[in-house]
Amino acid sequence: MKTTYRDATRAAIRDAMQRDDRVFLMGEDVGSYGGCYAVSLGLLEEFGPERIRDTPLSESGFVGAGIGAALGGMRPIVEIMTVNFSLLALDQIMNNAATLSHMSGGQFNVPLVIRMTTGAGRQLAAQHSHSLEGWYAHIPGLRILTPATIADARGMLWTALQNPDPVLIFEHGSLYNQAGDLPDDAGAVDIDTALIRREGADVSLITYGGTLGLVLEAAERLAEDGIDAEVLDLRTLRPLDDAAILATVAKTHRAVIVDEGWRSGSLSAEISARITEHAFYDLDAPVGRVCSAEVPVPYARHLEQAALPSVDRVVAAAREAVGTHG
Amino acid sequence: MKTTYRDATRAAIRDAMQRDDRVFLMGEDVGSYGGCYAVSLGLLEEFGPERIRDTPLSESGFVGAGIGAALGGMRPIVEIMTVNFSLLALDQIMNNAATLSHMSGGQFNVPLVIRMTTGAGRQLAAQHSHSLEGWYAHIPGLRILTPATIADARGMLWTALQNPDPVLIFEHGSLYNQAGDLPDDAGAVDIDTALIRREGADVSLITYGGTLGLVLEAAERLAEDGIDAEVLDLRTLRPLDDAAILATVAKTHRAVIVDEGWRSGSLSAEISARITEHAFYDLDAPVGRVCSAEVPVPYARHLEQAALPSVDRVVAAAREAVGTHG
Amino acid sequence: MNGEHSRWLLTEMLRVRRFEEKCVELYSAAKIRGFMHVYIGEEAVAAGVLSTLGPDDAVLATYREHGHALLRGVPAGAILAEMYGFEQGCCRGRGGSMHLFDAATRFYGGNAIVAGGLPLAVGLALADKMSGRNRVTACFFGEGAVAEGEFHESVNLAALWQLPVLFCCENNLYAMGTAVGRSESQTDIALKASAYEIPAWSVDGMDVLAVEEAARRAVDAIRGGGGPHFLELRTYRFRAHSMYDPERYRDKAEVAHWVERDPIDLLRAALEAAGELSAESWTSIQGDVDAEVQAAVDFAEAGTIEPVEELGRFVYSEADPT
Amino acid sequence: MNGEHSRWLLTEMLRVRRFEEKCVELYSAAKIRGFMHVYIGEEAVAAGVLSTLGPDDAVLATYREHGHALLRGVPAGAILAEMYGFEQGCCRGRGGSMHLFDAATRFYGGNAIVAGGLPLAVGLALADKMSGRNRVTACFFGEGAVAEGEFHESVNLAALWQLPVLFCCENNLYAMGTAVGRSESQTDIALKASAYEIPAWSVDGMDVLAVEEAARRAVDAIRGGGGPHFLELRTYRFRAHSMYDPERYRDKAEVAHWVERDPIDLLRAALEAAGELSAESWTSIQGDVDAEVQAAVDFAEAGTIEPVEELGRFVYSEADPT
Ligand SMILES: Cc1ncc(C[n+]2csc(CCOP(=O)(O)OP(=O)(O)O)c2C)c(N)n1
Ligand SMILES: Cc1ncc(C[n+]2csc(CCOP(=O)(O)OP(=O)(O)O)c2C)c(N)n1
Ligand SMILES: [Mg+2]
Ligand SMILES: [Mg+2]
Repeated sequence: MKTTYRDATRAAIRDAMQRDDRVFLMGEDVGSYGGCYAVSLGLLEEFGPERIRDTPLSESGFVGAGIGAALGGMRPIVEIMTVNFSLLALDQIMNNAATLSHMSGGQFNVPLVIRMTTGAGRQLAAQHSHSLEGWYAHIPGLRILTPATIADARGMLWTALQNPDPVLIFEHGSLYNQAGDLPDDAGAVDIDTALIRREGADVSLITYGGTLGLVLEAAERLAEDGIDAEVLDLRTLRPLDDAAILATVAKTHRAVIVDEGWRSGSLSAEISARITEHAFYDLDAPVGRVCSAEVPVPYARHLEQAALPSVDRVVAAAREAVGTHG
Repeated sequence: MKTTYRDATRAAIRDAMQRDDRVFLMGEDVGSYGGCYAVSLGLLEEFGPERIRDTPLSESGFVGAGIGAALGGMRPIVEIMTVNFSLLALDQIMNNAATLSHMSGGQFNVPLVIRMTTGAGRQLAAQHSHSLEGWYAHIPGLRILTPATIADARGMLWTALQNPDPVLIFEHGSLYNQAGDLPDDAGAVDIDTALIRREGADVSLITYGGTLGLVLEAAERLAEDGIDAEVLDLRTLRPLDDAAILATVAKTHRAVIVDEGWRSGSLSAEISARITEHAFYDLDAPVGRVCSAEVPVPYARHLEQAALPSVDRVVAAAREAVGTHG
Repeated sequence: MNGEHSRWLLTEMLRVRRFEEKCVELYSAAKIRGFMHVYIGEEAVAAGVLSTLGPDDAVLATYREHGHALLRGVPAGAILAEMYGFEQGCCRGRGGSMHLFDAATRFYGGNAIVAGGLPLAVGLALADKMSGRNRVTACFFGEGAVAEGEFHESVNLAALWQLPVLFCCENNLYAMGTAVGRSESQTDIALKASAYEIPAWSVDGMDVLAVEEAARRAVDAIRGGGGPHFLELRTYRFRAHSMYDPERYRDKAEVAHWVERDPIDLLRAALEAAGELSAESWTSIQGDVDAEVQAAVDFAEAGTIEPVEELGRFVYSEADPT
Repeated sequence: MNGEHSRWLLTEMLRVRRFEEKCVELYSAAKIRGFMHVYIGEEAVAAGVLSTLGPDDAVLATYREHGHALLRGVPAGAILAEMYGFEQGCCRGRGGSMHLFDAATRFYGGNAIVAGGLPLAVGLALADKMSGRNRVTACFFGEGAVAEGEFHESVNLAALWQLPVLFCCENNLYAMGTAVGRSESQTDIALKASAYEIPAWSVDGMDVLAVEEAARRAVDAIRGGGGPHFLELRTYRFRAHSMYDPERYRDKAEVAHWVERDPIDLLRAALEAAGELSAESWTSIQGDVDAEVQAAVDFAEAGTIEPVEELGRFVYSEADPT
């Protein structure tokens, strides 16, 4: 079946709503507007305003209400339009959602899914373009997912809803229009493992979410030069699939991490540190990183593009890793 | 002069208020209560309620008002009682304070200082004990300071107030009672460089803020075993003083980073990644990390202590780094 | 006056009072650590409101919640053991004084973020409404919380969606050292709440019978489908904000004035005046309460710490309870 | 009716209208990218309020701020070049449509976080008050912002501290697709604002003279030390929320009804009826406005991009401007 990432995301929501009465979608303009990025288009007509619940502009309030509803036995999917707005809800996310289970000695749990759009590339400038999923991955008690493919957009949500603890799903805004095939019987997928998206022997390119596409492109480019890159899609940023990371590094002895977050303190730093800790003697070259420039994302297209990871930068970093083997 | 970290912090505020009319202190209970940790005790009487300004419980509102006042020519010192509450103000901090200069093409700047208490160790549990300074250091546009000594508590504020951009100062709650000597003429200190707090040749212990004390203690313990540790106090977490980090690693060829943040995605990861990137061939052992356990800080003393970096854990990590040299 | 019921309310308030007086003692003895906030003086609020709720209803409070937990039915021993940091505590020692939770009584905390519990209350009520359950969620918070954005967003959501929430604002006139007039441009909190188009009343929070009557009226209205209701309970804390507060911001005369309206003394006097409280009966109430407190202390003292190896437990759920 | 002044207001509104019609055209031609929100239909609000301010006052608006920037005095060319992403733009191309700033006119944005500008307005006014400067800070925001916690905290702070802020709520009945009745339990926004104990009025936001009169009254009161004031400006956006909005949430008849109250048409008709707007005069106004817009387009078209090497500039200040 031909579909898009957007439609696959919608199909996942619809499917979950049909399968479980406790599931509902709540957020700004998910209903009569049809969803800011048209993800929820048509769902209001199908499920009605109770379960496709428009909220006022109150990020902290409705995220907190999602936590409460989860405590009360529901399985809410809360949508935050854009990652930057989630900062308004961080108190609820960190101080409540992520801690209630532990603070209560395991008496309560928060089976909540929060979905939000992340990432740059559409000239939306500094207040709509950040990539904070790696930053959120710092918080114990949360699980962080970054579907990069249509199959994951279709399949991760249901698995996330089965998870007893809060799950944040970051959808990169530039993926919604991605078109591709999806088996008619596509359904839930695991959210525990990273996946090799391309096998290779010379260097491991480790990435997730919005940058998977360009990393695969870079791998093709490298292949033309005889460099055989392996591409690992992390899929879940917390907890990280250490085994998969270490396995690919053990195989290629070289790694480059590609991550749209600002470089300092990005997820790529954590992965680099873990590789150093656990595979130091396997490495033939220092772990490389391709991240975003440390600027609030600018509006002008050429500046925005210059700020973001690109095929060229990935290729260059991979070449450097391969060229410098000891 | 004998003093404490608390009194030195107060002396810094008083001095700044006396020297510059544009400086004022604003926050919850800084005035008639005398400051949550008694830092501002007595300042209301000295400077009056306009300049020692009590605010309602409105973290986003008064942090944003601080940004606005800075735009309007003042030099506000905004106090947030505890780091966890700063999550309520993250929209203002990231979406406004950190971006206004860039978004406006350099037309505006935000000379604001935000002070807050950070860290655990006082059995305040999960909603009052986190160490998020390293996490904040991810955000471009901010400068992050972590005074670990009485001299820095006394000296960093004035320099921060001279800085044209937003500066966040994290004061570890367990430091306020620290007593020690301060020269009578102590004043402003630089906020650009990391400082070697103990010279050594065998291993670099890199830390900041609340953990400096235990790292120095660990260094003494290591010395008894003939391991000569160098202790680097980062002082400023953003921007990091790369030169100082690389210099100590070039000297000792081994590094352990000690950081009270949760391990995954902590500042220690960034430092580890940078060392790998720039000093990979200098290293005789993988970079070690001693961080907090990835749990919302528990109340019970034995659990809380087990969650935090300790002298024992630092000693063990340093021994491992030294023992494994190639 | 219903003598039996009033004596029971008197007992409830006394249970909180004596329990917390013991907590203060134990804090001084360093058995309890961290931040601790007592409710002494405000007992009529929790006692009057909670008496109107059923076991299926839900309750949320703040860091000043020992009394709410106790009167909601959390065993005194489990609360005290929690403050000792022991495994037998209601949160296995992970929460401490500010973070009491109890699934059995639907007590959802204990929240040390001012106003942080309000959105949770809205969500719990939303779950009830969507599931067609006729339950009430009562949420206690101080007047200081009214200035927070989370207050505003929560009351608006509850009002818009007509959710079964009982908002209970414990107006004790101070938020730490900040008098209400310096935190709210509108100091009439009930009036302020009315601006959200929900029924809101002020009540004398030192008069447990008045509190109970108002709460009953509100709870009945909520159960009848009347949507959220708001009570401003005018009260006062007799003690410092927390164990660290030198109370520079208010004078002794003000405190003394309010102590004259001690809710326990008031009800006791009323009962005595009505001939509903004999000396023996009062002695026996005190005896029972003291015994409960002593049993709690004994329970806590016998507690044990959780093995340190279990530190990482409960960060994530151990089993999916679905 | 003061003919000259009214003709000037008419011109001001027309400047915004024509400028934005051009923006829409240029957006379709992909000269402008990202999110763009036009103010068409709401021009009377910015025109009426801004005419009452002086050069020392400060202005803040939202992502729907082309009109505010233009009428505040930011050159049309600099605004348009900004939307082209050019170095000649008022923010060197870093901000785009949603983030216009201009130091020369004290225009503090442009803010794409709903309600995010309100705390800044409070702070700017605080700086004025503490410095003894008699200035006003006008802050524009939509009715959707009223539900945000930042609104609540900001209005309370301004009221408590009696700061010289003019809150201008542009109530155009929708926040994206959300009608005000589904976002506010109290849909009378002025009444809601009154709950903060500040003077608040509703004004017909399609009548620029009414807006101006109300704003003048408020600004005079603020300058006289009367503290913050609040205006609810009842208006309507004729176009979609942004360039991506298929407008499923409102029907054409409603839009048509409001278009009949087009603020430009209304004033033009009134002027004509009063014999204050001759055909030539109207033609000449249009000519001037069109010329300004064309000049802006020419300016923008001639723009250049900032060298990519400068990407990292302005994240931190280049020199301390103290
Ligand atoms: C968001 C947040 N800000 C600040 C604090 C610190 N703090 C704890 S209690 C308190 C005062 C709260 O006053 P109120 O809401 O009136 O409740 P009361 O203590 O009087 O019962 C403050 C400022 C906090 N816990 N959370
Ligand atoms: C905090 C935040 N949440 C959500 C959005 C997305 N968003 C942009 S405009 C808008 C509607 C705002 O409506 P209103 O305040 O009435 O202003 P209007 O667009 O009608 O002028 C929304 C939901 C945002 N920009 N910021
Ligand atoms: Mg209070
Ligand atoms: Mg609107």
